[in-house]
Amino acid sequence: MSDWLARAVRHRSFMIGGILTFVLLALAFVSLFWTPNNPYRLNIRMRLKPPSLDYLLGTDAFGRDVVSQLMVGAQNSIVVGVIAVAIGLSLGVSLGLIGAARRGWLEELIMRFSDFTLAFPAVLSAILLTAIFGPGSLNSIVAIGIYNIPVFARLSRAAGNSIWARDFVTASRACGKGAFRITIEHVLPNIVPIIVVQATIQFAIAILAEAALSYLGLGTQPPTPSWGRMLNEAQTHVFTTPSLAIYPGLAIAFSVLGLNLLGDGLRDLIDPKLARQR
Amino acid sequence: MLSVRDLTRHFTLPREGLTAPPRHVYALNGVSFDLAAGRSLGIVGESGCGKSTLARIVMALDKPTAGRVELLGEDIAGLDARQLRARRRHFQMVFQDPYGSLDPRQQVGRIVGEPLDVLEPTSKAERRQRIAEALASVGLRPTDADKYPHEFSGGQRQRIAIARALITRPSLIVADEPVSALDVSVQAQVLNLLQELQDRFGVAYLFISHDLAVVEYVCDEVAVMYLGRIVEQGPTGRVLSRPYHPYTQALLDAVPRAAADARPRKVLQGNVGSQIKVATGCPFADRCPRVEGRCHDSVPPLRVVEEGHLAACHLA
Amino acid sequence: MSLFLAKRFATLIGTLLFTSIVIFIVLEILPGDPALLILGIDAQPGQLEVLRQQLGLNDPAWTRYWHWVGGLLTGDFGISYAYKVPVWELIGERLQLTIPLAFISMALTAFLALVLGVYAAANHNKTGDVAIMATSQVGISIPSFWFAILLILLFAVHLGWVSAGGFPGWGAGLVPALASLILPAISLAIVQAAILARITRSSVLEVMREDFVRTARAKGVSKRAVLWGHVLRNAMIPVITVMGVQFGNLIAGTIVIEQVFTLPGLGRLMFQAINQRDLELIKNVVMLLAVFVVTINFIVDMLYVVIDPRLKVHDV
Amino acid sequence: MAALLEVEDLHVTLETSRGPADAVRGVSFALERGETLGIVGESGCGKSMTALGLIGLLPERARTRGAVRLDGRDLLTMSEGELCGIRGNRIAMIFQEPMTSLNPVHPVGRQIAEPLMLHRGLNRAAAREEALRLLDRVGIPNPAARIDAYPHQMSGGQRQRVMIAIALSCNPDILLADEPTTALDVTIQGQILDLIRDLVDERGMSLILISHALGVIAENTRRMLVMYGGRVVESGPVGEVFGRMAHPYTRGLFAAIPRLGDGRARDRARPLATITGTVPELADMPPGCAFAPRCDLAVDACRLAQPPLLSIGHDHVAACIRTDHTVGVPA
Repeated sequence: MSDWLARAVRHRSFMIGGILTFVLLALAFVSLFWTPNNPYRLNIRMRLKPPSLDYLLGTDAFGRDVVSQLMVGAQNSIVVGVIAVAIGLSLGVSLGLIGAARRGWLEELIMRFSDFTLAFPAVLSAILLTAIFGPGSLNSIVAIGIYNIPVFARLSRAAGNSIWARDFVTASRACGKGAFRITIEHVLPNIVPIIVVQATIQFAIAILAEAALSYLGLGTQPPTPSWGRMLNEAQTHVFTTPSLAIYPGLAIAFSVLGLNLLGDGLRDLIDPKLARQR
Repeated sequence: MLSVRDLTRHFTLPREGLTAPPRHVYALNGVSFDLAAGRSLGIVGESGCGKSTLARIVMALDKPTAGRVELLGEDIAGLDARQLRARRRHFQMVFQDPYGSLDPRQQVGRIVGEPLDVLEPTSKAERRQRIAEALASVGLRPTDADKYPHEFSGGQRQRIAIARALITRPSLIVADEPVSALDVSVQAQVLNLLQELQDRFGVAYLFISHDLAVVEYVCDEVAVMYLGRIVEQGPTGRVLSRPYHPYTQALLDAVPRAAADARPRKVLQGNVGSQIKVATGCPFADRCPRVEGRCHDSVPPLRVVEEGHLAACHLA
Repeated sequence: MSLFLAKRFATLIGTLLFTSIVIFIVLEILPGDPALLILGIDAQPGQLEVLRQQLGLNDPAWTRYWHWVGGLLTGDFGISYAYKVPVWELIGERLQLTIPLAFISMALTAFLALVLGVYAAANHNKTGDVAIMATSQVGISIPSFWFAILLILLFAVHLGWVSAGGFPGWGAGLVPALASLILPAISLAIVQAAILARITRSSVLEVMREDFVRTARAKGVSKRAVLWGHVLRNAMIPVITVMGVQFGNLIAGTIVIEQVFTLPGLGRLMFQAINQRDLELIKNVVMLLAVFVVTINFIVDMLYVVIDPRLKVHDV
Repeated sequence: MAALLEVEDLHVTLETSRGPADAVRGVSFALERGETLGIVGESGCGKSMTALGLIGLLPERARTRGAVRLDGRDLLTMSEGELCGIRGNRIAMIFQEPMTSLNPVHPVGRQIAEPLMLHRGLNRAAAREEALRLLDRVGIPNPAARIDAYPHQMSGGQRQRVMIAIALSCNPDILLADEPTTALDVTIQGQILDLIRDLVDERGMSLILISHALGVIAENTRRMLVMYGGRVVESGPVGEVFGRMAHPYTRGLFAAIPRLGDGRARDRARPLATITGTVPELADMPPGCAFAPRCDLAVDACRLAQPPLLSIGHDHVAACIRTDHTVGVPA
């Protein structure tokens, strides 16, 4: 364990990713209790102000504090990401494990379903959902979550199959254990590491997708601050106040970068064989 | 104790074309043998001879297409899952690959104790006691129970696997190439251990191997398999010193000897035949150096050539 | 045609059928009354009835579904509710922008990714590799629409080389039309190229560790020649798989990017259709996008057969 | 006249996750033209790394020290370009895994033709002609039909024959065979070994045959090296080494193999002789003799310094200071 920690500390992308992710979580957490200014307060007199001591990154077209909005926007990204990944993870991993345990037509069905869902990128299915149920963050969460299901289903089925082919599973069957017990006791523990890695990467993808949907006006609705919508609003003023279009994008990029690096780092640390090729 | 009768196992291959008839792999084509308590039977053959399929069916991990596997007087192929579970404590398995057969995420104690989970649920204390005994019997320390498999070498892992197989005190252990993944110097340790455990616990081995010398060392009897059939069977010493079947002779001849005698050796031509076709005659006819016309016409039955020694060859 | 492709073709048809059912259920059954959805909750009952008549909503769902699919197959896509013109006309006009945009960005993606990925793999762990990997890590992390805004900031606002958006139409000449597609194509391609470059690199590195690469090197083939002659073709299999998936992402990406650059493409049409609740239009655009994505994946499967001879063994 | 190949104090250091590890630690031997040499040892003894070191195909981050002279020219200091001209041309190699050692997307004929076009400058048609002849020579039935087959359409034994055809194509001076039969069935092993031996005799090639099986070495080579822990612990003519077995490791290895028909079958009173303990990890080799921790004869001096290679008989040496307790003593 200490060996693992020592390697983790020395691992560059793991550490950078960890720090960026920590900053993202910390900012979101702090914003629950405190922000420099009220991110919801409209103040036309203070619109499009340059950075100052009161407004560290200036104000937007409605006079709202950019820093405060970014902080609250982090909450939004995290909530969407966590729930969307949780939906995909719980359903996808269950389906994948069932497929690996049962094989045959059930596995085939699950995989064909995954193919089908994968053919619908998150943005497309979110658009479909909003067409019926109207725009909103719940719909975008559901759409991104659904897109995550086949990702996890395929991954856990493939990994599960390779575990099922191992002799220790055969030994376990020879001990009279059924498919369910073997899945819980042997298959799941052995595929947890790669699922964790994938979860961090899907989390990053969810943040990107949510930003795109909010940018289109189909995701998080006003007045809740979200990075994507901040970009949408900023674009109108891109000729006069280009900086407004920079900050939310940087916030997204750093969050996603952090999670990606964290995922890569975890993969290296979990599997030293893969680490050497990177 | 173990009695196998006319065991047959065919697998259906995925169709090759929309109109092509489905094809089959004929893995086992009527295999019969008996194994007495506390004895060892070696199953010898090359890849594709059906020896691993045989092991899986005897372990009730796969169902035969036809035939019976009687263990302690009961046909285990006909049992339902619950009944089978109650019988599983009598037969356990040891695998070839000491790296793949132990779950890397479980501690050795949990691995070794796994058969007890379902087969003989016991109290925690008794369980710990049984695990310690099993580890001790294969020459490991009780404290090794808290370690993980990766902390052990290949030979030690194979000991752990043997301890797992022994913990329910089974009557039969099916060992599928248990030493072929090990280094020579470690292989001997494991072979001696298997012998010693048989003497102590009276367990019977169904010992599957491609290595005739190892089989000669471990087994009382040997059965040579070729394309899903037993072609020769009998007491190890006799079969290996006076083989009747040309295939057994070829196998023996193919073994490189460490003693440096440059003897010219007869090498068998061709590859092991296809498992997809069923031969109308002797399955070995295509490669047999002594083949005759009748070999292509009818399958030679396994018949007694000497007392206790059987061979399936028209010429024997 | 090989059995593999025959199976894939059956899957293609099945997927499209399933897709059409899902779209139909989502858009026509789930909302309860599509007429109400289109007109909004304060519509008059009379208006609703007229619309229901007009859309054939009083027919049973079965009939409506067959009517729709039958129409698709004969090229009849229905009439847009909002624009009062045949859907096909709207789509056809917008495709003139979206299809070139998608293909330009895919070509750009493939070119950048292959060059950078192979270069990085060939210079494994050297400066070039590290730099490409770091850049691609950043490339993966930026949202494409934000990158598009940055491009506008730089090239339209600061440098004034191109306009910030809009499309003059192909009638305005090839050069102005293409010029207006450059920034959108780059912003779509950059993220996908970053992903694909990483995949290319790891795939090439993986193949470079294969035994047959060592064989080739043992023949005296130089590293560079091994890379081109032996590694690349084998490494392409996972790469084109990902390219197939990416094409779907690109198509979805056009919805966002066309919005950023105010381009009159399919994505923007779809976006407008949603705002106008033009279900007839949405239904057909989504179906068309699905057909694109599924067809591309079928083409990818055909490429597999070209690349990997192991898939062509079984002919029908 | 100098030997065809001279290996002098070859060291190979690998980068592992646990830091640098010395896989080969000072191996020296000479190979005459037409000579057959066997290298025997267990996993991790450095035999494969020695072979790969000879032709410069070690893993990327491996470092080498010492000298490998082919006709007096040191291969270790050669440029990559010069080495490419030697590999496959003067030194050819066959590997253990016939299933993965051929490129799955090229027909076998093309793979055999490649070195011919590269080293002998043949054009495509001529190279194909030659490939056809080679396929026939290595015993592939109906070569004209098989030349366009892909590797997956062939059995393991046939693929290994193709590998041999590739290795033979340019008439190399030295054939390096690293466990060429380990992955094959027993009856096929015999075929492949016979083929290799015939070809070596026929073309006057030198052979370096690497195996973990003493029997394979005994039957197919005239001189042998026994390796343990990255070093040669015993070397000499095969008959000498098996006849006298000076190093305790050689003796242990020999005694630990069950032998067919040695009359000891089922004699429970006489278990197989074993070597206690396990093969040491590369990263933590003991100082002194690597075998000392497992050796019954080890004394303090064995653990302190690596014993030198001492002469046992004509051309027969062993790295052991306790040979007075082994030579002439029945195993």
